[in-house]
Amino acid sequence: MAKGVIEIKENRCRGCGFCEMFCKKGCIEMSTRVSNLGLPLPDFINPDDCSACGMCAWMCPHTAIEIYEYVEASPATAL
Amino acid sequence: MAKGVIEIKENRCRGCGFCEMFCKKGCIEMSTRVSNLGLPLPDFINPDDCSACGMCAWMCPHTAIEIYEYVEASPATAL
Amino acid sequence: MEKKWIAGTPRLWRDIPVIIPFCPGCQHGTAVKALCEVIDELGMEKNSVLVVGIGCYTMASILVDVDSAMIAHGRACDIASAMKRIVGKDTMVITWQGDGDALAIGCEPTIHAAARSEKITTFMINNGNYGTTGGQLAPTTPLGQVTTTTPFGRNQDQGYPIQAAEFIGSLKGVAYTARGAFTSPANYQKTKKYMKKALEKQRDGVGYSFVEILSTCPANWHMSPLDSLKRVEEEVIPLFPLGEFKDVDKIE
Amino acid sequence: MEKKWIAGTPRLWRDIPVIIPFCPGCQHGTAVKALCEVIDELGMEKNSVLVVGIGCYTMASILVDVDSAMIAHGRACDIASAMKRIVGKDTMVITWQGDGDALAIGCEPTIHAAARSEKITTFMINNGNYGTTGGQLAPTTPLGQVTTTTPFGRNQDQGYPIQAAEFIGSLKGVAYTARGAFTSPANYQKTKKYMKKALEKQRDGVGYSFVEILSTCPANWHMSPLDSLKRVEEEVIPLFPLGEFKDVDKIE
Amino acid sequence: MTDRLLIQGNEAVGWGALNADCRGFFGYPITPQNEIIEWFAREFPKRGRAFLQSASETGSINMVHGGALTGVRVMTSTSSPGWALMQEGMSNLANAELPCVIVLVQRGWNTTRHAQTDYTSVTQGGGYGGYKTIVLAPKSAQELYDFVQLAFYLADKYRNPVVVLSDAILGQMMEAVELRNPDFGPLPDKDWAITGKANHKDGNRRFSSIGQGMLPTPKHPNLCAFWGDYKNKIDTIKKKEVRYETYLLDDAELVLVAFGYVARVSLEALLAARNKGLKVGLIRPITLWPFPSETIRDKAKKGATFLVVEDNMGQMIEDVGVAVQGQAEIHLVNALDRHLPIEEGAIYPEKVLEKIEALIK
Amino acid sequence: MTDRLLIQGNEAVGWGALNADCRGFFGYPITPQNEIIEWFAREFPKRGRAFLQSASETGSINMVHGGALTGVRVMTSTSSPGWALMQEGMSNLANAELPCVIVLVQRGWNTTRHAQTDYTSVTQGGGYGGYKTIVLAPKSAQELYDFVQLAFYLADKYRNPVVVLSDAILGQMMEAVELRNPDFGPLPDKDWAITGKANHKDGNRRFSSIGQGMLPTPKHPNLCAFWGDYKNKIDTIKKKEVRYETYLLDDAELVLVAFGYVARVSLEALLAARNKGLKVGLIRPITLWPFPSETIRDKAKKGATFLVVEDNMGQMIEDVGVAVQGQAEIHLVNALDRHLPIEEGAIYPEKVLEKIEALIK
Amino acid sequence: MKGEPSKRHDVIIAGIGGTGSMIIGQILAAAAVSRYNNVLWNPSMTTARRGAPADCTVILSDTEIASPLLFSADTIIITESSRLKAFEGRVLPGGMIILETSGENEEVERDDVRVVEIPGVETAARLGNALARNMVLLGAYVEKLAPLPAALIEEEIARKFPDNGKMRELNLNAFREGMNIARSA
Amino acid sequence: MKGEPSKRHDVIIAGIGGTGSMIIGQILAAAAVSRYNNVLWNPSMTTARRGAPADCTVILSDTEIASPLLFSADTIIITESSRLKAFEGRVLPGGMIILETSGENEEVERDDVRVVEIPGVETAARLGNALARNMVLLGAYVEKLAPLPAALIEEEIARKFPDNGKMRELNLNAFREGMNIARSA
Ligand SMILES: Cc1ncc(C[n+]2csc(CCOP(=O)(O)OP(=O)(O)O)c2C)c(N)n1
Ligand SMILES: Cc1ncc(C[n+]2csc(CCOP(=O)(O)OP(=O)(O)O)c2C)c(N)n1
Ligand code: SF4
Ligand code: SF4
Ligand code: SF4
Ligand code: SF4
Ligand code: SF4
Ligand code: SF4
Ligand SMILES: [Mg+2]
Ligand SMILES: [Mg+2]
Repeated sequence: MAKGVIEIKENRCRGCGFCEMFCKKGCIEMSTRVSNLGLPLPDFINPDDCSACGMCAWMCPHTAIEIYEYVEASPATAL
Repeated sequence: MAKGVIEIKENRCRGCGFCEMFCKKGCIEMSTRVSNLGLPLPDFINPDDCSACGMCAWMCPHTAIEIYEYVEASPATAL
Repeated sequence: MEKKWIAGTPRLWRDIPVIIPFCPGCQHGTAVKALCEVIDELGMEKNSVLVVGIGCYTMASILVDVDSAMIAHGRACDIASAMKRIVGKDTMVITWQGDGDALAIGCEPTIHAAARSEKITTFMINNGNYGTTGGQLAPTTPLGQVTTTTPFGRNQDQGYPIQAAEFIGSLKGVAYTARGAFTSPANYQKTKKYMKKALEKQRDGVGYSFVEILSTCPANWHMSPLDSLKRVEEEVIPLFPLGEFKDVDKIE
Repeated sequence: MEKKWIAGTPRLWRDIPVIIPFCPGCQHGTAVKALCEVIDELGMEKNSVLVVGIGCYTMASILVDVDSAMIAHGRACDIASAMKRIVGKDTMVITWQGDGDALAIGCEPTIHAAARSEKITTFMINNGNYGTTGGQLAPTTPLGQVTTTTPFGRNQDQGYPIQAAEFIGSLKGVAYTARGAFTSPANYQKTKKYMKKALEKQRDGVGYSFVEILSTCPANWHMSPLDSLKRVEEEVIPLFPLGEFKDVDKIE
Repeated sequence: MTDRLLIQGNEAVGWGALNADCRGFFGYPITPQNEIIEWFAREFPKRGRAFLQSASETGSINMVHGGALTGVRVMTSTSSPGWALMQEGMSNLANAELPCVIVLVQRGWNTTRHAQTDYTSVTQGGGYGGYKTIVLAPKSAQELYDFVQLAFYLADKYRNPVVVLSDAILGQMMEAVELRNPDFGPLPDKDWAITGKANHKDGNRRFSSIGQGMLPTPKHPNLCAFWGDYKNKIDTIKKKEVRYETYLLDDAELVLVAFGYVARVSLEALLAARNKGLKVGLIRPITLWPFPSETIRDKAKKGATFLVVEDNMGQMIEDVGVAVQGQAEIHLVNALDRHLPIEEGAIYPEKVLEKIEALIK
Repeated sequence: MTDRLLIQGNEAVGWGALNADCRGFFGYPITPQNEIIEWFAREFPKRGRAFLQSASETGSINMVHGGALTGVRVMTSTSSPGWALMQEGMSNLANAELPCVIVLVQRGWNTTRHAQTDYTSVTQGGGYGGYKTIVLAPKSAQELYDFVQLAFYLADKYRNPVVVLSDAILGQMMEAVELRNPDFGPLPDKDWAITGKANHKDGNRRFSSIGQGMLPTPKHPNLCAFWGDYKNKIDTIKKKEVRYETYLLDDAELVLVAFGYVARVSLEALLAARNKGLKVGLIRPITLWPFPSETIRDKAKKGATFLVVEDNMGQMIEDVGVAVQGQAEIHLVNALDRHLPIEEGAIYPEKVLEKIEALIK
Repeated sequence: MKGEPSKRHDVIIAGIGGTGSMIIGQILAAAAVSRYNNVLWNPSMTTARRGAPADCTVILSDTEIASPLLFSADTIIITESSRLKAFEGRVLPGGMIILETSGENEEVERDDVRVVEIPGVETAARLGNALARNMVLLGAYVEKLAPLPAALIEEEIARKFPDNGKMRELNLNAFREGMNIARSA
Repeated sequence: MKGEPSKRHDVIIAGIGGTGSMIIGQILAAAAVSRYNNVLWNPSMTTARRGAPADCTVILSDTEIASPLLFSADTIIITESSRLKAFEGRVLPGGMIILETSGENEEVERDDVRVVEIPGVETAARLGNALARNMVLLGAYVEKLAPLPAALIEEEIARKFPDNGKMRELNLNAFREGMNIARSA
């Protein structure tokens, strides 16, 4: 099961393809979709393999990726 | 006998004393005479020992010394 | 299950209303991101001042959530030196410059800040040309590279590139120099380590610190983003090796 | 017996109608004399151009019997670079500068001429201060030295002196650097040899050549001429060692 | 027939310089003049002429100094911040009486977009010592081509730097340019060049100095000799080198005064106004220094009103004020009259026409 | 009672700055202002204030930029060539609206001796973008002391650089100076200072820019907003900050106009002329920009003739020309009227008197 | 052809980001040099490097061209429909708007101008590459206004794109297809 | 003493090279600060560094001092006789020239001024060091013109030269000896 999930902010993405290149799990692929600026957009094609390792976000030059890890829901701190 | 002779141009001399210091033959001595600018003047006190080695002129920062070597008079090139 | 944020836009990266004009694959953004993270990780957000030169990276002056000034092309080290001497040791003064900015028109300010052992830090993004003005020869352009002012490739007639980290490191007043790159996640982390160390040298009052960061300029290299990255890896790093070149804890 | 001239005022030293304002024991005169001799011995009188910066040595621009220009403080290497590229390889272009002129305000021109491997030669007279303006801190002033802008002695707060011959020699475009002095007749001859070699590197089109010449400034050191000379010998040379630091016959 | 090329104003500078036998170009990148330095990088080395990229504009102007010392024609180009960095060098070149040409492609203070905000700095002479330079203000790519050549001629004639004042619009736009060959007449020998004694007829050394009058020379035995000579030169230029163009001045009740691209915007407005029967004329200074004060004063004495149009906050209007000597009303269309208040906003002919109509009612 | 010291004009600058709570001085050696930088080197470090010798005047002005960014009072001093090198920095400081003080100890073009050859450059604003600065022209060591303090006040008031224009004579001569404490009134907070978020009440970041209007800020959402504001500032200064001194103006038929040390030379001549019964007056501009045009114009309208006395080839005379608007005759005593044509030659009161007598006959 | 009375043509081309709209303006101007006494191309770019608005003005005229800056023109070519609103008001009454139809679906509100809608992106993509989209609009312009014989434009396109490169063919085709579409639009 | 009517004193000191003549001018001016409302010392040095002409002007006055530059003065002190010819014409009629007698033997040609000849070099050498030569001339000036009580000058000399140094004694002696000589000159 997926350890995490990424969010690609398409308004910031410039289609460089670094995320695809540096995801060792093959979770990201450049698509044929284009952004407002006419640049190719990546797709998160393989969510199940995502380890939330951070690499794609580290390498994205346009701060277009946010990465989240799935964690146990913390019980509401009642009191 | 003197191998050479030096000429001290007193209008250029600034009394630094480098000539005295660097003449290994002791031919030059700073005197009590002063130049127009009120600076001490060197004396060529020991002409006989001068070897025309050039040192005093090399070291004079004010181009105030000319050195001449005594050479055989060249016979007038008659023809 | 809940979602916990792991990585992405750094906390100190400001959400600004103007378009960030970095070209696709340009690593100026990566560098700014690293800077945000480093300042945050060192807890220096409130006592840092960013002095930003003129180049494509000038945007950094409004992107990073610390006090910041956009100043004359090339004079960041003059300005930072004066600031540091007034704000004192508890405020980190950082210059953010390009290779053209820091080494060409900025030659005198940079070298003299280094010689004077100013307690400031310079981060210099080296993309081997003047990106902003359309890709002209820079003091770092490798031999052979085509730029708009070396249209037939740089040859010896325009001299040789300056290796800033080594050259500046040779001055006694310098506490630290290093060269990093963003060609891989590992390098990204290593470069951040250099940047941190440089700031620590300033914090500890050791002397001038300088980190050169190799970066891409796909637009002016006329290459795709991926090819640019490959060029840095295969052509630039061999000429401008990564690593630390000076690292002292006390000068003298 | 006849008298044959052996040494003294060099042939290329012009007899000018104005007072030569070098202070007693100042070796600027010695340096100019050496220059006259070197140009003469190399037979370069008719094809040399002297570019003279602003300092006590500015007089050199009217003392030496070659074409010459008195130009802006610090910019000799910019000017010489352009001249050389126009007059071509058969004309020697020489800059005559001080430590303040060549390294402070002249930092960018000097370092970039060196990096660009300009086929020009710089002679820099290092007297550890700004003589002309009354003895202020220079980029070469040793730690501890009192100057009018370090009235309590230079301390680390103003950084560290730049060792020009070594620093500039580390740039790839440089063919030759050396440091000489005039503390003895032997050094006088050795310094002349360095100067000659530097000009030969230019003549042979190898690259930028640079000779630093240690000199006295009795007036601003507040010392007698003899004490000044002793100071160069005992205090300056240990910090600025004499010798050749770069000597290549072909770059690359 | 001469060639006709569609080229940018910035490129026209290069072709003009080539045709004027310029032998050296020294420059540093800056928008909006990069096409100039890039033109020289491309075209000069292959023709055996010197092109050198400096490390800063201070470097450029001093390289120009070096090139000028050798007696050949040399030049640089830059934009506003770079012009500011050249001020010491400009003063030195003027003092040393070295001819050269500087093309200043103005930008709007510190934006990269168009404006005419350096008018005062170029016409008054910044720097130090009170130097002056002829300032030529072209209005088209053709004139950029022509005026660069004229500038070289005037520089040589007076042994003084000459500035060609362009801007982002003139530099970036393309127009068809005829590569014609103007002949300005003969010039004196450059016997003063610093190139080594071997190159002088008399075999004697030459000396050039940025502090003329300090060290006595035959030409300038003392300081006042130099200052006096320099003043005479300036006075001669003021008398002889005023250049301007006029449109429909004779019957004009309202006279527009504008230079550079703005003169063309104003001309468009003038034509529209004339179509409406409004008696509008135009004086376009070609030399901004020396300024065509007399022409303006003459018209002022005849009772005309003036409308100065300039893409700055009002700089040339001061010179127009000096010219009219209080004898005419002067109004202004300035950079705030842009249709949009942003960088790329512009003063359109419509705006000028609006002001014209408000003034002649 | 306040202290009274016999000090050089250059030293008076230091004492004035100290009293104005200047916190940083950045400078580069150049004659004839070396005593200023040396004063700060001696007096500032021991008081915990910043003194830093730059590597050039370009460096100095940018260090001033850095110091000004922190919100404290900072300054530099230089002489003519150095002033020229500061032109880009001046423009940037004006654009970024950073207060600071520049003391310009003029020398004669490129000699080290006295003159007033930088008048036009300082009053018109060289550099780029059309910046302007208030220029204060002291006439004595006392006024150097006083005006440096006034300059800091005006700089803070308008967030704009202010120039104090001295020269080799004012700088080198010694006079008794009273170390008095002027009070100019309150000033706004420097809430814009760039010192780190920890130092701001609201904890928010501050941003300073040399390209105001390019990146939108609340104060200047676009370019014209900034340009308009800057123009308003300049107009306000023109209206409010004109300063001058007059002597015996009321009945004067001939009015001398002179500034700086030359105003004192002229005053001496005036007194001698009055002794001979000649009706001579004097207007001494204290602010060279803004220039006291109205006072001059008023007098022109009353039919007076003007004699401008300046130690250059004639620069202020242009401003007097603008002021009188063709309504009065203007004559000139200039640097060529030195008793000897050499560097240290000077315009003596006798020379001015001679011209006065030639004009009133 | 010189000497014959010739209409003056003013056109503004408004697009986004970089060179697309700039280049068709330059091609139009260059092709007209031999035909008109005066030809002018004037760009307007903001400082932002990529993806920002970029417009240019082309003027072809036998009489002297006064202002290089035009607020209003006979014809406006909108290569990015998002720019329509900024330029709609700048067409002279009786003038023409040539409008790229892909993208935002803004409508022309004025009724005193002719509107020619051209699916440039679609057409160019169909021909092989959307990059040639602006050439389609240029074709439409030349067809509708006829400032020049199409052959001159085709020569200029051939000059601009490398020999035997497929870009030359693509662009020529796009230009011709633009003319075709306009003929029936 | 302030408030009493007080004569204005103008003196030019003309010498050579460096600081000798400059320093006596400064001492005179400094000593006068407590005595006069206005005091001015103005140097004139050429660019040449050493051995070049160097003059200064001192003005002591209770009324405002207008020009800091004087062409002519009441008194001129010539510390190097080679400068006499350059300055002789600048003494006001009825004024005084105080003339160092060592060196070139130029004579004063004017007959409308008083001339006081002082062997400064000789005297100072006799007292121990020719360096104090100018102090002798200062003494002569103070004796002849009495612009100030000698005690004020002596205080200033003491301030200027280091405690217990022999330079202080030497200079004080030279100053006093100058007064002595002048009394009988
Ligand atoms: C005084 C001055 N000269 C020139 C420029 C134009 N200019 C702006 S950025 C730049 C070069 C930037 O190169 P670099 O620092 O390497 O930054 P990059 O854009 O490559 O990241 C130049 C020359 C300027 N703004 N100011
Ligand atoms: C632009 C400029 N700034 C400052 C000066 C003043 N200046 C003249 S010479 C000099 C320093 C000279 O020092 P250096 O080159 O070491 O020569 P030195 O006199 O010591 O031999 C300076 C600062 C100047 N002439 N021009
Ligand atoms: S977080 Fe890691 S695994 Fe997940 S998409 Fe990014 S690079 Fe791939
Ligand atoms: S790395 Fe970032 S900018 Fe590049 S394609 Fe991926 S999401 Fe887009
Ligand atoms: S030439 Fe030699 S021996 Fe003769 S005086 Fe000079 S140093 Fe002495
Ligand atoms: S070395 Fe020269 S200047 Fe020095 S004392 Fe000897 S002769 Fe005179
Ligand atoms: S031009 Fe180069 S450096 Fe500038 S934003 Fe584009 S890719 Fe980056
Ligand atoms: S001041 Fe120093 S460098 Fe200058 S001439 Fe005198 S001793 Fe030589
Ligand atoms: Mg770069
Ligand atoms: Mg020195």
